[in-house]
Amino acid sequence: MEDRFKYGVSLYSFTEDFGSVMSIEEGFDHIADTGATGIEILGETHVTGYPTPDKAWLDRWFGLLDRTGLEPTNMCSWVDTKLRLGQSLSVEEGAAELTRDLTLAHQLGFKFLRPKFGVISADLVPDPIWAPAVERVLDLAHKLNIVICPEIHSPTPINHPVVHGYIDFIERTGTKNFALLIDTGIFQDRPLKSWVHEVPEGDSDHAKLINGMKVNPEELVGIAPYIAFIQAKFHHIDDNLHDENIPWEKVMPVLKRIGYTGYLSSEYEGVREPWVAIDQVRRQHVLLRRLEAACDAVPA
Amino acid sequence: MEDRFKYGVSLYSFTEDFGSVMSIEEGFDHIADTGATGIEILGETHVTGYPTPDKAWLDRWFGLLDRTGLEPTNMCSWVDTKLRLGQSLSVEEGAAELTRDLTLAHQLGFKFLRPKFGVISADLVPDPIWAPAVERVLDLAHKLNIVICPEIHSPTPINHPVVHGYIDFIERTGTKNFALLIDTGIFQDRPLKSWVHEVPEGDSDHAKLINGMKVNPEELVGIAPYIAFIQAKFHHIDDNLHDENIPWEKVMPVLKRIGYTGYLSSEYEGVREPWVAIDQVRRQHVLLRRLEAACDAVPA
Amino acid sequence: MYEFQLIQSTGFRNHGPEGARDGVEVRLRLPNYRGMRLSLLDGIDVTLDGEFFSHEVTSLILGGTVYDLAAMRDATTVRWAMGEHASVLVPKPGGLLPGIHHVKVAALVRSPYFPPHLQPLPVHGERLATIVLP
Amino acid sequence: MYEFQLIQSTGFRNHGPEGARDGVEVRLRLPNYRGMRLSLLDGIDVTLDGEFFSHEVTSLILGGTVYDLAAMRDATTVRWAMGEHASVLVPKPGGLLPGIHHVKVAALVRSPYFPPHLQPLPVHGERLATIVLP
Ligand SMILES: [Mn+2]
Ligand SMILES: [Mn+2]
Repeated sequence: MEDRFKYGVSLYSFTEDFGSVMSIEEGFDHIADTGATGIEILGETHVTGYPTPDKAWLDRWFGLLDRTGLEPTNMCSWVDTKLRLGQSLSVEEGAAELTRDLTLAHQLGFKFLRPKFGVISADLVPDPIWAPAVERVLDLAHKLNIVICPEIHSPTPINHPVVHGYIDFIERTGTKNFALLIDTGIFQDRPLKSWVHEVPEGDSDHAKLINGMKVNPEELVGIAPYIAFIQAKFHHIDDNLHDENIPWEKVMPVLKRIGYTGYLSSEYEGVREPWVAIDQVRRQHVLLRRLEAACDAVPA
Repeated sequence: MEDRFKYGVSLYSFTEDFGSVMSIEEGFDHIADTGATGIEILGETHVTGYPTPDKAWLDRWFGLLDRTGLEPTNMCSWVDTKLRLGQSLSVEEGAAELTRDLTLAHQLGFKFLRPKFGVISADLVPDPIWAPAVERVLDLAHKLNIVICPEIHSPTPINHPVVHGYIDFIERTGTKNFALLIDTGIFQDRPLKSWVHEVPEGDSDHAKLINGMKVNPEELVGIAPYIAFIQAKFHHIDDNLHDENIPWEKVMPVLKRIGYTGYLSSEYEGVREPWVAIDQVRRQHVLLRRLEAACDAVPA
Repeated sequence: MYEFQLIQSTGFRNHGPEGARDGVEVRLRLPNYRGMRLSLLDGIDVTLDGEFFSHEVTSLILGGTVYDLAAMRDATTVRWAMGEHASVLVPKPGGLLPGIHHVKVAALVRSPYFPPHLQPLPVHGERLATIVLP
Repeated sequence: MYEFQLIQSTGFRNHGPEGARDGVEVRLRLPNYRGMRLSLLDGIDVTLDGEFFSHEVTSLILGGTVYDLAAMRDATTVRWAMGEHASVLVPKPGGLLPGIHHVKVAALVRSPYFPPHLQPLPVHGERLATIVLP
C-alpha cells in the first residue's frame, strides 16, 4: 500500500475547542481515534511556552506522541512582517523568524514548516523579503531535514503570480527544502452556509470567500512536482456524509493520478461552536477513505 | 462586622462545567473572584482519587487554598445504603462510609460534612441506620472538629418528621457535632422555568419540585439553634438582578433575626449549559450582599 | 476533559480483531454528577440505528476491565470516577460499517437518596456519531 | 482554561484601592486563534453601559505589567500566549457599582497576512457581566 495517502489531522480543526474545552492531551486522543497517523499543529497556538517550551512540556509532547503513535507532520508558523507599525521586517529579521520556527519544528520532530508571510497588497502578494529570507535558511532547513512550504490558500488560486514566484524560486535554487502546501479550500465550489472568517462583509474578497474560488482540481497536474503537503480544508459534512463545499469526488482522483502519497491533513473550519469539529473530522476521514478506496478499486 | 454572614460558593454550582470546560483550578478562581471566603465541594466529584487522593492532588489542593485564600467549608458526601441490590448497608457499613468521609474532610481542612443517606420511602425518610451509624462516629467527628449536617432539602420541609428526628437526635445525644444544613430550595415560591432534575414528569413529586415547597422562612426561627450551614440554592437570577424562584427578601431578614452568622454557600442549579453558572453565582452574591446591607442599615 | 455530551464522539468504534469484529464500543462520560461505585449502575441500554441492545446483554469497559451486568452489580468497591471515560460494549458480530450512525443510550443509575420507586433512573443520551474504521 | 466568550465573567472588577477605585478591569481570553506578540494588538475599545472608552485611553494588563497603546506598539518581544488571560484596564474614576453591566469590547488585531486595507481588524465581544464588589 505504498501508494496510499497518509491521513492526518491539524489541531487547527479544534480552534473553537482548544483552550476552553480541550487541551493538547484530548487533541491527541481525538486525532488518534480516527486512525490517522499524523498530527499537525500551529506553533504559536499549541506549543505552551512557544517558541521555547520548557522541559515539562517537551516531556508531555513526546509522551503523547509515544502513547498515540502519531507522527508530527507540519508545523504552521507566521513571519509577521508588520510586527511594527510603519516599518516592515528586514530580510535578516524575516530569516530570524524562520530560524526560530525551523529550530522548534525540528525539536518537536516535524518534517514540514508552513510559514505565513505578511502581504503587501489586496491580492495577497507576500512581502518581497520572503525570497531572500527563505534563501538564507535553506541550508538550515536542509540540515534539519525540513521542507518549508508556503500555503496556497483561498483567495489565491493555483494559477497566480504568487504561485509562479514560489515555483521559480524552487527552480532557480534547485532546493528540495521549499515546496508547495495546498489548502483544499481553493477547490470550494459551493457557498458556505456559515461565515467564520474575519473578512468584513463589505470587503471585495467577501463574496469570493463565501462562494468559493472554484479552482479546477485538474490544475493540480501542472504543479504536481512541487506539492509537498495537503491541508484537507473543509467546512461542513452533512448527516449523509456529503461535503457541502469541497468537491472531494473531483479532487481525490486527481491526487491519485498525479501520484501524491503524502498527507491529507484535516483542517475543519466550520461553525464557531465547541464540540463540533471532533465528529466533523471523523466524518471527513470516512469520506476521504471511502473515495480513496473507490479510486484504488478502478484499474489504472 | 462579627455579625455578618460569610459568603461561600459550592463547586456543585459548576456541575455543567466541571470535567468538560472547567477543572478545579478554574473553580477556585471563579469563587475567589466573587470575594467569597469559603469553598464547598462534593467529595466524590471534586477530589481526584476520592476517597484517597494522592500527594500530587493534595499539594494542588493546598496550593489553591493558599493562592486564593479560600477556606474549606462543607464537604458533601453520600451514604449509599442501597449500594447493593436487595441488601441495605448495615449500621457498621454506614458508620464506615461516614468514617471514610470524615477522615477525608478533615484531611482537606473542612469543618462541615454533609452525608446524604439513602431513603426508604417516597417521602424520603432516611434509612433508619442513619442514627446509630452517626452515633458511632460522633467521637471521631468531635476529635476532628467536624459538624455532620444532614441536608434539609426539597421536597422535605422544615416541619417534617425527618427534621424532628434529627433534632431529637441532637437533644438526646447532646452532641455539638451533628446539626442541620438548610438548602434554600425549600423556600422556592415560584415555578422553575427550566426543569433540571432527574425526577420524571409523571412522578407525584414533580409538580412540587417544579412549583416549589413554599416553606415560610419564618419557620427557621423554630430550628435556629440547630442550623450549622446554609446552602444558598438558586436557579435563575435575571438581568435585573431579580431571583425568579427564591424569595431572598424574606429569607435574609429572618436569618439576620435568628442571629445566623455562618456561611451562605451558593448552589446554582439552573439550566444545564456550560458557562452559565459562573455569572449566575456572581449575580447571587451581589443580590445577597445588597440585601444584607439593607438589613444591617435598619436599626434593630 | 469530557466532551459535553454523554455519548462521546471519540471512542465510538468497532471492537475485536480487525476483520473479525465482535462488537461496538460506545464511549461515555460519567452519567452522574458525582463519581460512583459501579454497583450503583444497573447496566446500560444501547440502540444502534434502531437495533436495541438491553442492559442485560451489554457490558461496560472501565479501566481495562469488562463488567457484564452481574459483575457490575457485584462491583461495590470499584469506582467510576469523575473525569474517567468508560465504554459500553455492545455485542454486535461484525461491528458497524464506517459511517454515521444513530446512537441512543440509557444508563440506569441508582441513587439511594432518591425515592425507591425511582430506582434506577435512566440517564439518556442520543446523537449521530461516526465510526471511522471498519 | 478560558471561558468560551471573549469577555470573561471572572476578572470583571473594579481597579485600584478599595474606596478609591480608579478604573475597571475587563478580563479577556486571547482575541486570536494563535498566540501573538503584543505589538500586533493595536489596543482595545471598551464600552461600559454605553460609555465609550477608546483604545487610545485603555491599557492592557498582561502578566502583571500595564501596557498603554504606545507601550503595546513597542512590545514586539512580549507574547500574549494562548491560554493566558489579560485584562483591559478602563480609566473610570470610582469604578462601577456592584451589579450587572453591559460590556462591549473591540480588540484591534493586526494580522500581517491579511490584506493591508484590513489592518487592524476588530475582534468583538459583547455581554452582560457582573461586578461583585464595590
Ligand atoms: Mn490551511
Ligand atoms: Mn443543596
